[in-house]
Amino acid sequence: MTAMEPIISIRNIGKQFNAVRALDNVSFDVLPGELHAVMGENGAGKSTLMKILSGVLCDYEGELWVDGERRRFAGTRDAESVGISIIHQELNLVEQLSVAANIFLGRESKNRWGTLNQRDMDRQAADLLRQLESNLAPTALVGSLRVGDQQLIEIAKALALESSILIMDEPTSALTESEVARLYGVVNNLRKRGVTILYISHKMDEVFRLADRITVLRDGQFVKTINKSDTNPREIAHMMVGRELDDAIRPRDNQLQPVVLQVRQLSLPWPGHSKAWRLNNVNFELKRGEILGIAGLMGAGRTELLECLFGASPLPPQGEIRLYDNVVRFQHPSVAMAAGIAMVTEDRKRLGLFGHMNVRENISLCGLDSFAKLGVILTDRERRGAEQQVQRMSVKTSGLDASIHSLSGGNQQKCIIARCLLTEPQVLLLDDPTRGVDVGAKAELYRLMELLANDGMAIIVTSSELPELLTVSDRILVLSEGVLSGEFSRAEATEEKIMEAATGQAPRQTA
Amino acid sequence: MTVSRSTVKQPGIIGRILSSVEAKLILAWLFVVVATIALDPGRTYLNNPGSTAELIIRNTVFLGFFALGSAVIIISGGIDLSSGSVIALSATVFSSLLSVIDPEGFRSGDIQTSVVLVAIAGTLFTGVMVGTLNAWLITSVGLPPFIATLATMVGLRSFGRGLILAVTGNRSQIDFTDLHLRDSLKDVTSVSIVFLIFALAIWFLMSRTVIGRHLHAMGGNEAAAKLSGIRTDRLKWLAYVIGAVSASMVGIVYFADQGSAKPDILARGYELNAIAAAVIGGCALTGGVGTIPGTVLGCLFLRTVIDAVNKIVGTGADVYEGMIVGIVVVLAVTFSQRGATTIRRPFFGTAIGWAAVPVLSLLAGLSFVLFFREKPWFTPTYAIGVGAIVAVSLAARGFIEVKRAR
Amino acid sequence: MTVSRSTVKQPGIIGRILSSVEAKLILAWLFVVVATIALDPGRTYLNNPGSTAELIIRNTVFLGFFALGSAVIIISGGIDLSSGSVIALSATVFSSLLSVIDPEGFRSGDIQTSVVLVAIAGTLFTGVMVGTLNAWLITSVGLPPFIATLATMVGLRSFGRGLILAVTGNRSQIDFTDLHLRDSLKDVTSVSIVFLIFALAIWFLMSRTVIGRHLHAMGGNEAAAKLSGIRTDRLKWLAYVIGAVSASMVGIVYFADQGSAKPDILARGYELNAIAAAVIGGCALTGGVGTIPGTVLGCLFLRTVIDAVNKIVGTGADVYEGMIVGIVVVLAVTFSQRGATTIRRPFFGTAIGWAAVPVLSLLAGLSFVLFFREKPWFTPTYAIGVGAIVAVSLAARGFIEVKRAR
Amino acid sequence: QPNSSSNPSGGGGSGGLKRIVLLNNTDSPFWDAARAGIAKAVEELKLSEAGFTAGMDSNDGTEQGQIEKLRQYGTQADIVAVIISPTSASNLAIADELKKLKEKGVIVGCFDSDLDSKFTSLREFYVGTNNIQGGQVLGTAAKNLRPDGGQYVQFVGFGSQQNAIERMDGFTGAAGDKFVQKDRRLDDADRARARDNVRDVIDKFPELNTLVGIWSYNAPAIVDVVKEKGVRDRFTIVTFDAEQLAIQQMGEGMIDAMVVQNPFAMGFQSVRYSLAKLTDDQATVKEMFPRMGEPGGDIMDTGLKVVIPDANTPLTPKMFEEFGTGVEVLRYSDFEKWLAEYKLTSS
Ligand SMILES: Nc1ncnc2c1ncn2[C@@H]1O[C@H](COP(=O)(O)OP(=O)(O)OP(=O)(O)O)[C@@H](O)[C@H]1O
Ligand SMILES: Nc1ncnc2c1ncn2[C@@H]1O[C@H](COP(=O)(O)OP(=O)(O)OP(=O)(O)O)[C@@H](O)[C@H]1O
Ligand SMILES: [Mg+2]
Ligand SMILES: [Mg+2]
Repeated sequence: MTAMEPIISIRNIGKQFNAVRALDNVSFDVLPGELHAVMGENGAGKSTLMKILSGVLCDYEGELWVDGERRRFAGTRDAESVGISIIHQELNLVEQLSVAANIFLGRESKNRWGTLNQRDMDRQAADLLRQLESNLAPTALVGSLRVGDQQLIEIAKALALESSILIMDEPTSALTESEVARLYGVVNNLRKRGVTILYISHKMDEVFRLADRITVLRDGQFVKTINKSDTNPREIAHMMVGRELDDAIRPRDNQLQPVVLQVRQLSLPWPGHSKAWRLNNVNFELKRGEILGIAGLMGAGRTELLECLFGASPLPPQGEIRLYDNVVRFQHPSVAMAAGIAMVTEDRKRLGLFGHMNVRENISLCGLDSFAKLGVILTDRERRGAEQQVQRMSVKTSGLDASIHSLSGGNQQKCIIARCLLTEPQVLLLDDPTRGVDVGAKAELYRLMELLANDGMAIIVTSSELPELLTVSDRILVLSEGVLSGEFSRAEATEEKIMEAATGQAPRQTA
Repeated sequence: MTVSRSTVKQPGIIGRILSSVEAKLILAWLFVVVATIALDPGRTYLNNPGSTAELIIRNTVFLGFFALGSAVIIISGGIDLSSGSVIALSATVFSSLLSVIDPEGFRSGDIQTSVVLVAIAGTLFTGVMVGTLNAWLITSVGLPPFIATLATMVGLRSFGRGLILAVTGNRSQIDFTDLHLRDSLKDVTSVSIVFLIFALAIWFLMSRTVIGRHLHAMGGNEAAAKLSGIRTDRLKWLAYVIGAVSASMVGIVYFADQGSAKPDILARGYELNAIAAAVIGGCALTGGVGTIPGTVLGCLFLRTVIDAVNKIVGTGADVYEGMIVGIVVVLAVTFSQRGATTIRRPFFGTAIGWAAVPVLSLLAGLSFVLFFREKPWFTPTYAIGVGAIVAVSLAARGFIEVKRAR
Repeated sequence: MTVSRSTVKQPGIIGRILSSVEAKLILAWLFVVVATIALDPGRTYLNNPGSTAELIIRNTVFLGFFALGSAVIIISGGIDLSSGSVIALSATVFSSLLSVIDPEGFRSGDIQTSVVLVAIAGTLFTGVMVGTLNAWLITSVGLPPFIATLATMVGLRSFGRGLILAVTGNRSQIDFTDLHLRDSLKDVTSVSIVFLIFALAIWFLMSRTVIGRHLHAMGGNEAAAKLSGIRTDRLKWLAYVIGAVSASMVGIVYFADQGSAKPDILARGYELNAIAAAVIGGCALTGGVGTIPGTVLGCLFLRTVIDAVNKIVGTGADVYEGMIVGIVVVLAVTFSQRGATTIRRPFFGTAIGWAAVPVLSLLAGLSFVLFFREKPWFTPTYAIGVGAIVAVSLAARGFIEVKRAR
Repeated sequence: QPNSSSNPSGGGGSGGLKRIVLLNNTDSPFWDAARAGIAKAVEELKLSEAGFTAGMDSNDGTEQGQIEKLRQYGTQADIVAVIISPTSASNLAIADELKKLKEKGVIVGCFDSDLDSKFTSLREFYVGTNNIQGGQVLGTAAKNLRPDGGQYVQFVGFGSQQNAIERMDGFTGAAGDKFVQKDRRLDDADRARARDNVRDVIDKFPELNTLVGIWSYNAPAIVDVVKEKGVRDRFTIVTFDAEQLAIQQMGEGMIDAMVVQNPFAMGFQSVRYSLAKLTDDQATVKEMFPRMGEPGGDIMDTGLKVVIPDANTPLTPKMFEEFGTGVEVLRYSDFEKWLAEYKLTSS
């Protein structure tokens, strides 16, 4: 393989964002037809490099050679013309337009008179979606779709280009196992066609399953390119973070602990849909100090379940929620927080971060009342409180007054958890807390959850990664289309059993 | 391994048509017309249907031109506060060009056609330049559209005033003395035909061409549009140029219609009418959403409501017009776009809802006094009664909402 | 994952202060003052510093009240187009209350203090009700703030006009007859002191209290604020009530200052001044960003510029005021907030930039004609020269930008 | 142009000259004639040689606008005379500011529209016409054009404006009991709206037979609509002021009577008086206001013209004799000559 001419040759590329050196003198080669994984912590510069490769960023140092020719793209069109397309890490869809319109955005097909040929686009879009084993209607409005489906559209959009080089920047972060499996199929087909793929992911198993070679970046610098067969996840993680990781969580015994939260016949109506219920007759209980994982496919209703518990559901749920034996009915998240429940949302950027505020303000927001006297914020107390949280969570930041955007994804997530913890909750709801978070930060988050649980906090966590759930949970509930379809203790849970329950193939095991 | 998925219930074709903003607007419009026929003491709609229709069409068409321009800008994610000033400036430029190029003909009221064509071209080109200026302020200088067009709104009107002083030698307006030309430029039929062509062209652009698709995309998600290789800066330029040129056309027509170009007051505040018409017609100020037929219907609806107020209230209609227009805008936007959000929020069953009940009741009672205090049958008891009835019914609705939420 | 590599260069404390919007505004303000001293042929700033200062302070303070209200609303992520109408309505309500509660005293020009206090309370309560109405339209009815306050803008002015007709028996204005009361209500010193207290209170609220922090948070990311347990609906209510009450205070002061309440024309279009002042003062229309001192400085700057235009241009200043205000708004917003955006975009080195060069040059040349055409030394050659110089320098800058981008 | 040295509103500073400022209520072509009068005075009376200049500032139609402008003048040391057409005669704040100017030694006068009687001590003189009388003259014209009376509607911009109130009340009083006012239509000075108002009332009141234009742009608005609908036969049209279009339309026989003021003289005489006072020219002062000091002696009536068509009109000068010498009845062609003499296109 090494004898081949590289299809992409990255030479001494550097990129400066104001004071941030995002990339520094990075050089490596990508060979034709290979699947080349790029790994690194949050903020290591992976996306920046890919944006340079795909013509999104045009202002950089160094050289880029594609197919043996030196290239300098002036825009995404230039990159597309030499056969490079990209699936961006962030969703970049126009919610007001249809699926087909999004897939062909910027490359609309025209008919004889130069006007839009919508029928042709709908047909092609349907073909592409079929390749992805998705039965989405090309005419559906993207805004009405779930995040996972939207990610599939992003993938379809890149496939539509039929390019020879495809960059995939964390394509699976919002997908669950079954969609990921479909994506693997697509990747295999592409590779059979000889497409070169640059693949970024924080999911180690995924990388080791798909990649031929792995390049590791750290702090904007190139560390190493290595054949998959010559390495192992442990070594890669070490290269990424520069130290050993330990993500095992010791089992705890919660049998004798009191029940904190009890959910009885919880249902959430879904007006205007062919299925009347988003959640249907969900029952479970949560004990003190327990970490309860919730598994399910995309759209199974995990997010809705947490939203119901937090008083944030768009419609009020039916059924009964008991907190310490008191029936509660939260009209607003503030009531839930006052009662001792806190939630970390799955969409960090849109629903979690306050981009215009600094680290201190982002952390202290929910605990302001305890830092205030008669409604007046006592600056010292706030600062001390935020400082404490930063230390407790070991948030890495240049200071309390740093912009929240200057933090890596994992550290942003820690700030949001810190914000929740300031309300001193008894129940913590974590909706996919490790989405897009690097291995190092993930391990720290696991450690944190363990500490909190050991201190008696009850935690419900969802995740799109089964291995993660299996690692952290004392118990795992499985949701399938809004119905509880399985419950497994830590000991009995396996990936296979959970997948069976999640796809509705197994009978319900417990009530 | 595909998961059977719950889909949104697709309503039938009739249901879809009926739930469109356009259909709702047509229904609302019919309602206003019927109400006017029923309530107008002068029965003008029945006695003078022709001239009433002409009046409404004229006003709709005049508003329509620049409302369409505003709609294009709103759909593409911007906003234009400068259109009223651009109308004033364009009327000034048009009249100035006429009087400067052919001073003789202008004075004697007999302007050559070639001069008229040059002046029209010059005025439309002024529109292009203004659009370029707006787009430059937004894309290159990086001002938010609201601020950029606020600045051109105050700046261009003042520029027009200075221009007219310079052209006339310190007079504040230019009068249109060529009766023949004036009549042909302001003729309702021909202006309506031009409008129809313009509206069809814009509709075609927005709904059938790649550019229109890209304008929608940019309005919905500018970053995504950019990453899809769309040249958003040029699109913005196009949108603001369309907006300014449409206002320039209105400037020419207004000069003819009013017989004078007086930039200090011409079309003052009209930008808000245009925005209101576009929003009533279904354009979302967040961008990406809206149709051209909807905007035209929005203009028709708004102008019909204003006409209805004049017909029904009669004396002092101007005093109450604002109130009624305000209420109608709220109702139109609320109900024509209510289907859009799946979840109906309570109107009164919340803290603010309860607080609004006395405010609305007081408003209703006082409005009753204002409207009817001079009727012979009027006593304050009635007004208190009306306020009380409103209060009770809103509160009842609030209770029902609270109950339903349980 | 060490951050040391990516630490942003922290400027020293002096650098930080100098890069704040407030400091830049103070510098810009000083520049305007010095320019006025240099260019004003009457040398008013030197000859009459006291009365000039009083004039500017009065205008700044009057604008400041409702600009602060607008700033609170803008920071919390909304916008308020209704403030001008609320001023008009409040002046009407205040005068109506005075004349209805104490008709004798009002006629004879000797109103009891208790009546005045009741009338003030009633007027401020009107503000509370208007704020509630706005907040209800936005939170419960679900209208975008622009549309909701556009509706109340047209509606409330009309309501005020109806009210004054009803109270006076078909007159369109109420005159203020109590000279003594009038003098004490409009006294610059006391109004300024009230303003200072009000501004300090709002500043304290916005920057030192939990509510202020929550308002900032909501303005920046409403969905996240809600999920952080912030009662966004109530906060919006508070913001719009502050906005409306501040306008109500101005209504009282204007009634006293102008000696009459005339809702059809009082404070027409003032809402845009307030928004412009807030934006010049550093408030971002996207919400979450902005300070109270900045807004006060924005008001001072805007009013000083208007004053400077009057001083320098002299007779006929009203014609050119708009142009200069427009240009100054653009410059102020561009440069005071330029540090905020990380990437400096080219002004002229893009397609639209090049297209803007002739437009700006033409504008410059024509403005030169408009300003100086009556000077004895004026010839058209000068104007062409100015246009050419502008064109060449802008194009040069464009070339440099293109070069630099390479 | 005669006004090249006058700098009435052309921007730029005043170059060390002391300023005489005339402040109007809201800009309209009416004031263009006054500007011409000012320019004429500047030239003829050689203001700059005496160290003065004169010009007109335009207000935005609001009291607030005038108050702010007056305050602005108060700060400016080069202003020596302020002559104002108050937006509201009884407005306390305007009176306050005029008083302050007076106390500073600035010459204060009124033109076109006078202050309320309780404030007349604030100004030294008034040059203009009586708007109530103007209304009465127009009402008299209407009465004589339609001896059987009928129904009329008055059109105006803002009903709250001083001159509007006076003109409308004067008209109503003089038109007599046979006339019924059906409506007063306000258009907020928006000319598109002015036309809509006319369209509306024509459709609405089938018995309507008289249309009254109160502000200058109302005349062309009325005529445009009447022409458009072809209903000239139905209506008697009487209007105030002479915009260029209105003059043209009268020539076409579309207006039955037009009451015209003399803004040219208002501008000219205001400047003339100010200059005389400033240069201590008692003779001119005496000539202009021979009864100065007596009640009413500080008022100079610039007169009204009633313009009537050249032929086919029942109106005769005799009908207006009751108003005295201040009211001059002119045939249309004579009026045009008068305009040409002063190089005016409107009045
Ligand atoms: N537009 C920008 N402006 C300023 N700084 C930026 C910008 N984009 C990225 N950065 C910074 O550059 C660095 C690299 O970011 P990049 O997005 O490439 O990281 P990444 O490796 O993709 O991380 P992740 O795994 O979280 O996606 C980060 O410190 C980031 O804050
Ligand atoms: N059909 C839909 N219409 C509107 N919103 C939806 C729809 N489906 C999902 N959502 C919302 O989109 C968000 C993200 O959806 P996501 O794909 O995560 O599915 P989910 O329902 O949250 O299921 P899970 O969390 O189990 O994957 C959720 O907040 C959900 O409420
Ligand atoms: Mg990335
Ligand atoms: Mg989810």
